[in-house]
Amino acid sequence: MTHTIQATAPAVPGEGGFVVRLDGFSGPLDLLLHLLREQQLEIADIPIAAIADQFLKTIDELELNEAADYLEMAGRLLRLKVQMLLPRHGDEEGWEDPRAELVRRLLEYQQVKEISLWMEQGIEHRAARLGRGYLPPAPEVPELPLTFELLELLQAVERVIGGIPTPVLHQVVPRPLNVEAATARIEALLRERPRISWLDTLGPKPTLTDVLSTLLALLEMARRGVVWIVQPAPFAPIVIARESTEPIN
Amino acid sequence: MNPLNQLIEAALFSAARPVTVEELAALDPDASVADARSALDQLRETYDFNQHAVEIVELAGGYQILTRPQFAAALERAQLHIRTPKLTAAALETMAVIAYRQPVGRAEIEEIRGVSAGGVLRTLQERGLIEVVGRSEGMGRPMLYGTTMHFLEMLGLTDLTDLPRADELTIALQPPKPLEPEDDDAEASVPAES
Amino acid sequence: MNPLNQLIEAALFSAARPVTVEELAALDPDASVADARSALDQLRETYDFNQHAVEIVELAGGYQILTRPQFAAALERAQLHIRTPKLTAAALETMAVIAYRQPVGRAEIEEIRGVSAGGVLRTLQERGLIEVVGRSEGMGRPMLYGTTMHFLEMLGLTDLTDLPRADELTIALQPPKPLEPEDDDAEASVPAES
Repeated sequence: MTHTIQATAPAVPGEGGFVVRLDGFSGPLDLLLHLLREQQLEIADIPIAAIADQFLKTIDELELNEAADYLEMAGRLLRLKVQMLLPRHGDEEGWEDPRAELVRRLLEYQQVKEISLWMEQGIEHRAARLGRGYLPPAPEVPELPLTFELLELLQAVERVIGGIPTPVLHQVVPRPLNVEAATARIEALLRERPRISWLDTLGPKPTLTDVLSTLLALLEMARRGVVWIVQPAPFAPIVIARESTEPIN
Repeated sequence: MNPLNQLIEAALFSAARPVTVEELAALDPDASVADARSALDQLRETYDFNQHAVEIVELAGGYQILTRPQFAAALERAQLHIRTPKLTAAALETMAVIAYRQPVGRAEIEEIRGVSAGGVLRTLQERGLIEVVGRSEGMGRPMLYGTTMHFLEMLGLTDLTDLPRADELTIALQPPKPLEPEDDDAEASVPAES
Repeated sequence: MNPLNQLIEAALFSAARPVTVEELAALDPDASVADARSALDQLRETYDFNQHAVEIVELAGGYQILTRPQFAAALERAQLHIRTPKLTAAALETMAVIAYRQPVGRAEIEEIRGVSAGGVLRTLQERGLIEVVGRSEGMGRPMLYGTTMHFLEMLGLTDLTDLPRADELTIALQPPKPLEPEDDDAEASVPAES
């Protein structure tokens, strides 16, 4: 399966945005596998830091950072990235690789993809044979009563209820990530002071999306070379500094 | 059988409708309409000579393979015993919505189930399980559906109050937001597919 | 052809779906399942010997008359048949999970695929490829899904054992292998789900 990422003409001219068709990826795990394959990286030994950055960059480029599923994965990767940076306290034996769960899921998902490919081929193969195309109309016998039982009706009610939350959830989540606002906030803070702490950037009572937005904004600003992100010592508070200032160490 | 006969047999068998002799000739770029016609004759002879249970019939300006009429009775009997028609999952769900929310319009049913309901509504109406019970006051005055006596009979109920009292079901079946028939059409959004 | 062969040919023709040998035997009160089986064999031979464009295929636990694959390209060009829309990658993956884990609930499917599954499940259900096969004992008693006969039919399988076994896949992962960071002698268990 090829992953084509196509940018089409802007839906709203003048907005500066562009609409991205993402029919190539069927979810965050698919995107992650794609990134790994593209760089011929081993699933069992994922360079989390690099992959996390690429994942964030890609979902940002593709404007996927509004899709809850991708957002959740982004959060997971960032958490892993931090965990991998933590010192291992000497003994290797008690160390549990924080990536293990992700690796397991990726391998499992890769298997699902393999099966689905096998199925797709099976369907294609089977489709080379056609059944009888013309279905004779129901014979002129008294129409058979359609049968159903109360239990079936009740099961149908439950299926209907089960189906309801999804569309509602999809409809009410408005633009959860706001990287632009976070960037603006950090820039404003840095105009006042040359150095700020990570907590400063978050503002009062940050929500999970605030944290993620800020993190994405910081990573992007660091990538552009606008800010420095420094941790002077292990476990010391992370310091964010203007690009013009000298790094602390 | 020669290749053209085979091709024509395959096409007649798999076609959803009668096929014209021109369409049959077009299957093979080297075949003329006359070729197709003679292939049809050969096929017809083969079916007759080998006493197949099917024959080639000219119908609505085209040709079709049909089972011979003498098997109709046996096949009808067999159908009785092969399967009793069951309502599809989609039909059951639509009926569930109507049973608990009647009188209810198509837009509301579609909103709750997230898929279009036209075909299913027609089937249920044809089968006498639902009927139009009125019209909404909203724009376009859409039809409102309710269940029929036949529906109750089939479930062995005396009236609708015999339906399991499922307050939670009735409440859960409330559409996500208060539904005004007016803005239905404007907002009729298909849920995002993941 | 003898009368039973004819009857069976007529039934296979008109059913347009796989028919079990038991259903075929029931067509004639005097016929046994063995009789039906031998009639099927004779029909199959007739189709092969006379080089008909159709053949009898064993499928989804029954038998169906289908065109031979060599006519696929010509029939595709002619567009006389009704084509079913292709399944999306999301639908195929969901079906793969259900095929191997059935009976399986929505939560597990979503956990494995990493995306929500509501819309896809509904599509697969409407296309008759999956169905609700029961309910879990867990909280909220969620519905459990399994594959249908039509699923086998569409994939050209006789039954579910025709699916590749996990150890035949290039990535064998049943049960999931624990990840060993450095030393392999320790019998590390699968890390708990977060």
